Amino acid sequence: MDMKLHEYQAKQVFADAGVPTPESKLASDVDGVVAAAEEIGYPVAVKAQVQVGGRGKAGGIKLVDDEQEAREAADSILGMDLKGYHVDRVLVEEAVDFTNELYVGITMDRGEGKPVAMVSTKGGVDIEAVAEETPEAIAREHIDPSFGMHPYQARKAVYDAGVPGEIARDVSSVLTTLYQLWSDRDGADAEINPLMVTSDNDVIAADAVMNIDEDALFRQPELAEMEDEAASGDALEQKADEYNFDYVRLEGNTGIIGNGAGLVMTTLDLVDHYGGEPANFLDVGGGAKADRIANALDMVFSDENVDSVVFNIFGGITRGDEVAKGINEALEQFDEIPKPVVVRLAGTNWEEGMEILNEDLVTVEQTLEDAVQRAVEYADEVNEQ
Amino acid sequence: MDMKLHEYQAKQVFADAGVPTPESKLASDVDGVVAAAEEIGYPVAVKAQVQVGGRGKAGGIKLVDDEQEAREAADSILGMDLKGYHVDRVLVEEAVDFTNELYVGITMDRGEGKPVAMVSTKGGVDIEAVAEETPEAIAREHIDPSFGMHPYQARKAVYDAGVPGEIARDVSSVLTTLYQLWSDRDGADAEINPLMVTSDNDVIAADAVMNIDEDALFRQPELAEMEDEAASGDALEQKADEYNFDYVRLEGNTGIIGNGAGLVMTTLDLVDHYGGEPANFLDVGGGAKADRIANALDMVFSDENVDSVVFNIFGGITRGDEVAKGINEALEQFDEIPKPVVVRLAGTNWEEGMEILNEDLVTVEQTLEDAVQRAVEYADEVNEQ
Amino acid sequence: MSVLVDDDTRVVVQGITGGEGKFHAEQMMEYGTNVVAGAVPGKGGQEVAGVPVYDTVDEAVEVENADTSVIFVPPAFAGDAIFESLDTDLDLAVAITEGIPTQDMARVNKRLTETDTRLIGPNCPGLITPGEAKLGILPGNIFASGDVGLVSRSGTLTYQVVDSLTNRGIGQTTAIGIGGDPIIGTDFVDALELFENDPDTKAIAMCGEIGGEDEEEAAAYIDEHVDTPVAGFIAGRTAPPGKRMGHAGAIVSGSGTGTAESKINALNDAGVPVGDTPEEVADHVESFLE
Amino acid sequence: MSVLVDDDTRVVVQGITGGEGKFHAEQMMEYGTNVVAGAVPGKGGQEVAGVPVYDTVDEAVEVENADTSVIFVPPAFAGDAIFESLDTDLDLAVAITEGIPTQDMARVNKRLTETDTRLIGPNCPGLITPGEAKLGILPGNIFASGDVGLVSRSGTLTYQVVDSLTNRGIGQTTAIGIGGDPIIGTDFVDALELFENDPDTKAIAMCGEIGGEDEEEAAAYIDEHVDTPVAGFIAGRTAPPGKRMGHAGAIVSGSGTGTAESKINALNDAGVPVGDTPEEVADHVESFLE
Repeated sequence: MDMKLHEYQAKQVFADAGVPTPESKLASDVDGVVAAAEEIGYPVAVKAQVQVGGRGKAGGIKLVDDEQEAREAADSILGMDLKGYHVDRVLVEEAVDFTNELYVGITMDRGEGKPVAMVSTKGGVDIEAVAEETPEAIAREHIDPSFGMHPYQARKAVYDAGVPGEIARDVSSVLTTLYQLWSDRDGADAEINPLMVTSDNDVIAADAVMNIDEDALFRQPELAEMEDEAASGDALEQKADEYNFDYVRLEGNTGIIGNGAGLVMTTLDLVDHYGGEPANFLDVGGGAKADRIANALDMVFSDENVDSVVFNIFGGITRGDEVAKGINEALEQFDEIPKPVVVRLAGTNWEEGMEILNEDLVTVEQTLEDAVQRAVEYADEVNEQ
Repeated sequence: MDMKLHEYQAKQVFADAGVPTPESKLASDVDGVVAAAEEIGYPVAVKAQVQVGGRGKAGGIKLVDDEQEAREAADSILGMDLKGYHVDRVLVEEAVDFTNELYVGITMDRGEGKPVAMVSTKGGVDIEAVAEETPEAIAREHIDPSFGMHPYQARKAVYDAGVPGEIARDVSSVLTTLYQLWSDRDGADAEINPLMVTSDNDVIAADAVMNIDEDALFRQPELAEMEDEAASGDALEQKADEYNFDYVRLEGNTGIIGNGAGLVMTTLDLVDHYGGEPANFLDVGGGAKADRIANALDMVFSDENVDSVVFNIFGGITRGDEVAKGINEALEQFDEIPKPVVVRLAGTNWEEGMEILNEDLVTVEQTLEDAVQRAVEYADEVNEQ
Repeated sequence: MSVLVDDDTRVVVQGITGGEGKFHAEQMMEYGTNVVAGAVPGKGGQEVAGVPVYDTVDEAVEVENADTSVIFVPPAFAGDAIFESLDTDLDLAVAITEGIPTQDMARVNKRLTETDTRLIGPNCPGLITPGEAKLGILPGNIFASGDVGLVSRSGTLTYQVVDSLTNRGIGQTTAIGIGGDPIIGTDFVDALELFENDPDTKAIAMCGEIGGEDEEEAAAYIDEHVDTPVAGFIAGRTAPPGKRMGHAGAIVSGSGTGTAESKINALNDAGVPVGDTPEEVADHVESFLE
Repeated sequence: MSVLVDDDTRVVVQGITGGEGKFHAEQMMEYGTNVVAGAVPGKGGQEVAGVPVYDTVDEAVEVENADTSVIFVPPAFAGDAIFESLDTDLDLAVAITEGIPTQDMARVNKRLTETDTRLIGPNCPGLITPGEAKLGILPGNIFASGDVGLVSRSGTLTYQVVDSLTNRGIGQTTAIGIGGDPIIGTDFVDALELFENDPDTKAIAMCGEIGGEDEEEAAAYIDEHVDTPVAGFIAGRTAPPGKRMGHAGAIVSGSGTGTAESKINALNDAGVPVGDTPEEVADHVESFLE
């Protein structure tokens, strides 16, 4: 998983590395916005700090010319719900007068197993759309991660993209800096979109995206500290972060718990195959002990859409008896079981698990197919009521 | 060429990178030595700061236990002549109580074209002698410069050298730091000899060698500033540095000036071949103009051992007419030519050069062999007088 | 016969002094794997699970003639441990560790182009030649010796499919878990090539999942180079785009690459039947062997 | 015939807008070299010495079909320029620049193991096939077309030896200055192999110097693989240990490796006569051709 920095955090990181960024201040109330705007000087942009694309179209970014407009903008943006995310902070930023908008970015090309640098003169728009519709508008240069980015590679990407000669050197330099940053900070993606070009041919990062490889946060303590602030909007996904589960919330009503990503995905697919609708992906990982199993049940029960739960464990390093113990402990706390739970245990210690399982609390099935079908039936029954 | 840092400079660079070093202070007079010693606390070592090996044996390092000894040591070391180098500064350093002395170093293995890390438990002695007599006592690990040193490589070198397990981790960590330093600072050689091991199993760099690739000084401004202080001891070699000549002083009496290292070496060899003794190696480099030629003559005339000069130019990008002009200009300043000069011009514009040359001032020869023989004869004549 | 591992394989376990490393070293030995040494810096001279521990892999190779490494080293140090195994004279390194930083793996990926040592994983269950040896964490008891080569990006899904096969009396030559990370050593194509060249492998089961284009590349490879019949499975048909499904590599991109549909179509086009359920995969394999 | 370069060679000059680059581009063209382009970042679209300048080497290759690069880029940027040439689809790159930081060259040296592009230099005069083309800064007028392959670590020493040959009416197939730095691309062994495989090269002259062990390796190679007669020269017999004689690589180490004596003995043992003077080298070559 990647950890996404907020725009204001990413800009700070970029600015510290020497990427030119506009003057800006973070604010969390209307007076703060006005004070920041006055310090920076009108016009300014007021930008919602939430982890979601298309903020502008959704009313999360407003350009204001004076105090009254600033108050109105702050009033409407602060506290708004932006695609499910609550806005509690805005970035107040110098409005940059630009003649041109570019795109520069670094990401890992997973297919090649190498970083790739990208430059386009089609900045300021959704770059994924550009990539799909006019892939030739994005110049790409793969980087050998042992050498890092050679200066000539930055220049090559910039010239290949058709960046005008007057700014080629500055854009190359931004790209080189961005790669170094990406590499030093364990970036997953680092992007500037748009990289604005002013009438004086200066370049400036008007937006900033920086996603960090979560597996590398142990060696990025400064960025790890930013994590809480940058947490996801969904309450259940936040809870999954706390419990350290791989969890994805879906739209259906059959809750799914399993061990191992491939097996959990397969369980989802089988729910669908047998006419049900998966409510989530939840992988307890390898070697889960009883308390972790209880946490998983808590997660799924907390999802109000869930009408039944299928528990599918194929033990390798995970032991069936531990799973059974966890299920018992979790369910014994309830006077009434909130949703019907179907359990299928296989692999390591599955017989021991079966013996332990309290069949008053759960339905036991021997095969994956049977377990999924039974859970789908339960969910259907609840729906029919 | 490499630029050598003084011990006190290298230790500062090492300490800044996190290598443990003893407490120390630089002093340039007796009172300064005493003040430093008192601040650090006796016993201390008083160490001459000159660019020469074997300082200890030559009386340039003294261990002192009290103020009187400190004054005596400072008195004897400051101002002394140490193998031709004048001592004007000493490092006053905490005396480290050690149980063991190791060697760690990084250098460029020119044959392999790769950096090599070296570790030995035979520290505290001349490592070149160890390398020759018991090469197996030095563990070597080649580093791929695109990846840098992997931590496992540092450990491998340390274990291969037989470093005791209790300190293996700390020594590995010093070696990793040393490589990073060597790489970041464009090192030619970085060495700690000895790396002392205390009775508490701490490791500490009791001496420090850091030579910098002079070709990379343009990107090491902080180190470049240290250069003047670290200049060579020989007055003529200092002058060559100023003039930016490749110059080596030798013991003979036939001065040699030429263009291109291989050709100048060949000229030296021919002087020897024809019974003479070369006084120096002096390469004016490619494309030398008149003033550079004049500087070269000035260099060679400044060497009191020189009795005659052979000027051997084979023009590629160097032009014979420019050389002739420079020779004329330099010699016309003298009422009497200080030493006889034999000139041989070939290659680009050699005819033009021959026409320009003032044959009242120099002897002209057509071939390299003739020119060298004539210069050797002149030198012999002076000697016979 | 088998590919990559058999009862002659001499294994060094990197990280054998850790909880996981020790437990699985013992499990591997119990299964019959020839574990000859451990390698853990600073622990040289100890004995764990009945085998000597060395400070470096190099020493384990020199003294114990290890030819294969299995890596149970925590993610922060696993990249370095993989480099150590690749730079030593080993035939095979199997990295079990999950959660290695991606940039570390990108550097490993570069080194793989320069070395003869094969890497399996990371973030994988390892591999097993039933009845001979297992390298990694697979539960040995569900496997049986036989004619099917199995390759999978997922651990427990492999067990599911193997269980279906074994229950029908269909055994395996070798089963390889290549791992669910975006950057891995041995991929589907490499594994398919090994099985195709193994005379004892009469059928192949290949379990893929959403994300990346490895299954598409495997399909193209099968079309051109593989005569052994292959049955496929693709997990993640119901995964929404833009969401990572547990495995770091299991994600359908916003622009729609890496979908199950694309992979299933590619495999079908290469003549590979793709089961809707693990049981259906076993059905296909069974039909190949009839 | 010739090695590496002839009148079909299509040259791009990196750094053509600098003083040196422009001067020598003109000199090369005057000699007959087919210089088709320059490459200088930020100068694309200009014309220098009558050829178009491109921002990248890649563009020069694409538009002008350049297959060879000659590099006149200041030392601070030369490492990057060499990487650019090695990573582009060129047959040959010739780096004239002196004073490139050693660590930059160590990285280049690594890349050379990964690319098919051959590097000559840096810190070298280049190479010439008399009457056809010259790449670099050698004075064309002293060379003559003929039967001798010449390879040398030094520039002006090469001229000295060539002059002795040409004055006797002995011409050259190709003369290669491999450069005096400790880390270089093409070395003696590579050049000897090229000449040995060139049917028109009837004799080889090889000019080495103190420092390193390249001449010793060349001697071993000659002993085993070279039938063409070779005459040698070693500069620096009188150089004291520990002093660098101009070239970064020309140093006899304190422990006594890299001496002229060792090199001369090795060559003699391989049947290579070594001249005491450049004229004696020419004598040997002349005797080979009689």
